[in-house]
Amino acid sequence: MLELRKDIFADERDDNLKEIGKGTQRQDMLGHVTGTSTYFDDHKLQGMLHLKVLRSPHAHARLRRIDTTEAERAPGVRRVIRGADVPVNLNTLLSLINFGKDDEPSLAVDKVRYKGEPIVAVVADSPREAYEAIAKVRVDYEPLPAVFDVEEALKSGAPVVNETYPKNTFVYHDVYDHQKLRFGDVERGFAEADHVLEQRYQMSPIEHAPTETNGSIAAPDTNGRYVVYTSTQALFFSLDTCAKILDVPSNTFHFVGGTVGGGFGGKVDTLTEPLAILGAMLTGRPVRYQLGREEEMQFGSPRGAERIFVKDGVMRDGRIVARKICAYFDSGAYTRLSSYAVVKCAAHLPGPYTIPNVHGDIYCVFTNRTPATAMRGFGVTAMDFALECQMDKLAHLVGIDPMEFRILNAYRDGDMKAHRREAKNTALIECVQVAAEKAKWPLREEAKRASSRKDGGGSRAAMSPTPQDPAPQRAAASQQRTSYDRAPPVVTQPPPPTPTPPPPRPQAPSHGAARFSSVFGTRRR
Amino acid sequence: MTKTPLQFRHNGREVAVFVDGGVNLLVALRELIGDMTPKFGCGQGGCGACSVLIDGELHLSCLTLAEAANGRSVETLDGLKDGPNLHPLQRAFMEQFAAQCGYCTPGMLMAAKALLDRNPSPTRAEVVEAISGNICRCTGYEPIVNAVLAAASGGRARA
Amino acid sequence: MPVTVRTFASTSEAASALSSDRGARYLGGGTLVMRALNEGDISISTVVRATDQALSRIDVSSSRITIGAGVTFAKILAERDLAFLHAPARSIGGPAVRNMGTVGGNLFAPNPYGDFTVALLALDATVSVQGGLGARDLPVEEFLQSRERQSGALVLAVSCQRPASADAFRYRKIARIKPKGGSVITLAAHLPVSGGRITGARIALGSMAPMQIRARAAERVLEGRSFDDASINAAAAAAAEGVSPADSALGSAWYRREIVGVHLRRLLSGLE
Amino acid sequence: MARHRGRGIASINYPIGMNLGGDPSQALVHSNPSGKFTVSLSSIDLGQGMKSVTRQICAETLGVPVEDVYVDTADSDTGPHCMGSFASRGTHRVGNAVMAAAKEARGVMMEAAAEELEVNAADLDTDGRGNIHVKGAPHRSISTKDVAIAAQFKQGKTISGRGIFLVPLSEVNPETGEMSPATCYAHACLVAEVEVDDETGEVAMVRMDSAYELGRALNPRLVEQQLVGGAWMGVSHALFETPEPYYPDPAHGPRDFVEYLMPGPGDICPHDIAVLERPAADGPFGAKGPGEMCANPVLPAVANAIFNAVGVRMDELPITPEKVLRAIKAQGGARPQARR
Repeated sequence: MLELRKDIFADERDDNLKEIGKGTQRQDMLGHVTGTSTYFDDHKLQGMLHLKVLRSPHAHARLRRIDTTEAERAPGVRRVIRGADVPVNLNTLLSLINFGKDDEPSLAVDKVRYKGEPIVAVVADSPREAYEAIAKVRVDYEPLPAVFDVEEALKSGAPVVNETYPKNTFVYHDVYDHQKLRFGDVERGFAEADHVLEQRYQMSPIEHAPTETNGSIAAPDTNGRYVVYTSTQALFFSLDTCAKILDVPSNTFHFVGGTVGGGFGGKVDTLTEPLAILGAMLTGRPVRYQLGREEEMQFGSPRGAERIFVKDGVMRDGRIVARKICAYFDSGAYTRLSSYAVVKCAAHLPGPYTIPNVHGDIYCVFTNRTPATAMRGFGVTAMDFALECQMDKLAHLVGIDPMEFRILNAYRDGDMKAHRREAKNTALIECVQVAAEKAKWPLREEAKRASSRKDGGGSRAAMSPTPQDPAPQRAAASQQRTSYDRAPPVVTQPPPPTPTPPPPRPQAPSHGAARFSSVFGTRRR
Repeated sequence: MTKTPLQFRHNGREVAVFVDGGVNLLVALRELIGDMTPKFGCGQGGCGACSVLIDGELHLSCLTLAEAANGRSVETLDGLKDGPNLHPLQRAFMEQFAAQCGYCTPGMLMAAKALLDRNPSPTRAEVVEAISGNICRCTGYEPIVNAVLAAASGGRARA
Repeated sequence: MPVTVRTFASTSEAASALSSDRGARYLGGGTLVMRALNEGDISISTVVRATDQALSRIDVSSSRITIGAGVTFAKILAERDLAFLHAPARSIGGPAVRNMGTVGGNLFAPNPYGDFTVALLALDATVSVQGGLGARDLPVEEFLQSRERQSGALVLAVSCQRPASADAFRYRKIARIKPKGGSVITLAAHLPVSGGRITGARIALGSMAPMQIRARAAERVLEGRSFDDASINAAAAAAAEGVSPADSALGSAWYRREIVGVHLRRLLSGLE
Repeated sequence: MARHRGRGIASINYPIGMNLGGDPSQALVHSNPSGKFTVSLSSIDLGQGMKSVTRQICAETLGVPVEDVYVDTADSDTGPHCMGSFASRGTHRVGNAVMAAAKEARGVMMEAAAEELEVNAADLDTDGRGNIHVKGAPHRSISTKDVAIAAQFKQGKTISGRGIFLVPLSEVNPETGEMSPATCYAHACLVAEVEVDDETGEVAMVRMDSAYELGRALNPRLVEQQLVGGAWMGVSHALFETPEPYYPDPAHGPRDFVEYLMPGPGDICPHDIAVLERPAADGPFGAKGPGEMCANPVLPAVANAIFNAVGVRMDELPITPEKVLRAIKAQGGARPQARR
């Protein structure tokens, strides 16, 4: 059941709108209930061929020899595709926004870096014939030691997963093996704190499990173009990625999609389009490449695992004075989008709270497992789990109600966030208050009167002096630069010195909340 | 490949096609008949997106050998409407906003129809049981259960 | 090479077709064989079917009931005289799978499937098998132990005695997902009581070994004792003896060992 | 044996309008000669309702009924560039692009109407029912259909508009992480109640109460879809899901929907939701994006509820019965905390 609390923040809204705010029926609902919504696989094409891939049974192995001669002679086979047939057989998704190095082949050539990595693709008249041909491909593997734990992967002497990143970590700003967040002096904060609590959190990978698996159909179109029906959740992202991998102008392709059977982040990676199009290019026929369910679950990229260490300093009165985070994102064998999530995660620290001293080190680590990718809440879901479990423990430690503990530490308009931007348009306090009301969770008057729009800024807007880490040595010249901005790397400079602020005071009870009495008083009917 | 003739009743209409050995009914319906309403979700019998009624009983078309449908009556979502008029279940799914991506909807509707055909006024528990073989990743099931219950009570109201 | 489908009127023809072709698999409800074909199992080159009505016959006329191998779980649920088998039948799949899956196929279903067979094991059922050389009956336990070698044979039917009384037979499937989930542990118990003493105790477990197995230690504990809390607790304590569960996606061996006694106790004492 | 109930909470925020990609979205809006509008996008609807929300945004901006607008997506030949549906871009990025395109189209429409009514365009307004009238003089009015016909066949104007929304790329300071990661934040607080079986470690959801602040609920029914379905996914993430049950050991990965665990229709619990609206400065009509963040508070709230119920801290996801049982045994039995 959903209730709209129009009474809250009413003075910030114009509710005098005609279409906005109405529970209008979905434009696509009639199509859904009649089964006429058209997904990529609902396109019927003459003479469709079927593409299946041979996947590595090893998590890490050198490919000594790949023999496809028997497979090429198998009945119904139109074409066997190998890495050498892929025009540009090395890519990284975020190269489209100039972030990261090409590190992943469409079809493995020299070695495989995760169990299930595609090695050879077979295009045949029927799925059965494709499966039979795949069984005839002979691959000579030399198994290599594999690493599956993010902290093991960082140790010297750990197997190198992906030669593009020889230290098994993504490289930030050409210099660091992690993304830093530095705001104030956490060590000073810990020294001041009445209690210090350090904890370890772990999230295992998570599969998107859309009811429609990843897939696409590519077909030769008139005038030398190719039409591609796809389940992608990023049409031009996929189109431009295919243009790069297949080394053709982007207007070679006509991508059609837009109606997708669930994605949740699992259909950004352009897993099937490049090989489906290449199959169509090499056979001159429509080619369908759709993942089976087991392929989707085990070899379609998941939400990557994260290991997170949180160290907090808290005062008896409940104020958190320091928060230090070290997090390891398990990217699997290739970068895909994890490098981006790391920066998003750094920006998210220390959660929706105002803490004067925050320190974050976030790593994107390579291991011999299926590459991870985006998923609903990307870069934040696991961190929120860690931070909110930690908040509960801290509240318990200092003996404060967990709701009131959050209100006490919540960020408010005008506060300075750890990524050095002012907090605006905040509403955490009101959410806690309304949730408490719904759950009949008793709050003291003081907590009920708190507001995101009051008592922020001031000392809470100050940036406490931030000690600098020792200067890093430059990364190996061989490593191409990887940063968001297309300008030269940002020169290292200490942040402008700012006066040390008095430590934040616990929120004084405020009595000017009359305007918002309705928040706590009347319920909307 | 040698093909085998296959004839059955598809949403009330006799159809005849030639199928490859070992091909399932889902492929026959989609690729040979051109009825795209049953969906491929797993090919393992785990998601229910391909659900159809065979002689009035709920079946998974992906686990049904196409030849086994010979001479039988197969109903899909494509036949649920009565001409231009939506089935009460379709109307209820719309009213309850019981679909997001819509991919599980055809199977859900057939599973719900199989229930209501036998049990026009089911309990909530019976509805939950009836759709338990169908995976929905979007809705959290609540609106779907509510829609089936609404369609059932609507049916009673009309009766 | 395409798949050949061979349909026979008689079970004996089907059986000889099966035994004469290593690439042949018998198609029951399709939940095992069709899935294998869909997923690209090219070891299956021939699909054998039989239309013999005997395969879908249920005989409840005597105290010993017989169920054709082709009988679906939906059909069992529709048979009032098989009420004692309704719980195991209902625990399998969703409605569609119950309309398709058969008693015979369930005998071949690997973990985490094969729940109905756990019930059959607790009921000391007999399996009638048609081999290339003729038909024979064997206890379900013996059938399971030799299951790999049975794949060339055709199961005709299963039969068992009705439980002594309604509450003498109990069944429960422990699953993570409700109402349809794979088995973490499946338990079935047949505990006939005569003269206040349990005689012929049978307890069967699914997902506690590579095959469905009997919990012999728990059976021994109960044999000859009165059906009370003391004996129930003793049986629960012995439940994990002799089991060899595996780690799986649904639960670890450790977890299964830890909770099998808890669930056996709850099953026998009628607790939810 | 005993089953223990407990409640736990979590409060979170979530970045909307990410600046870390520098990835814009575009939209085209045009009218046919009978005054019906088409929005051309290359953006994707994954089920979240992007087509429906942008349709309402377009209708509101044009001042026409929603029935007069149809959103066409996604076609790379007809739809202008959009990076894709991820990072909560749908409502915020695409919505803003559609709004900009609709504003431009509205401008032409009003000019064309002004020419027909022989007044100044600034003196005109739309009634949202398909008519344009002189402010304060409703009788001096013309239908959008007649305006479209006039524009097409008489005035030679195209009632159309182009829109793009770009949040400029933010630099990231390598030393301090100083950056402008997002333009606004959605907020939530959720209370979860669970029941824990101290002999098996099984956790059952009892109920959830929540408050979500989303800037503006452009369509409350679609918001409800996201929050109800998202909370279900949160429960699923908290208690059930992973393709690697023994992570970091990759063994025993699930292969089908029986082995990959997600709550069934029999595992769901009541969820009472409140939606707050504090408009974002740069959101379309103040809207933020509900789709991504809605699952996040559930995971920690469930873990905290388990602690309240039996006194064990579950710091590893998913929180399986095995992990709960091991923790209870290590603690020497359940230790229910103060009931709340």
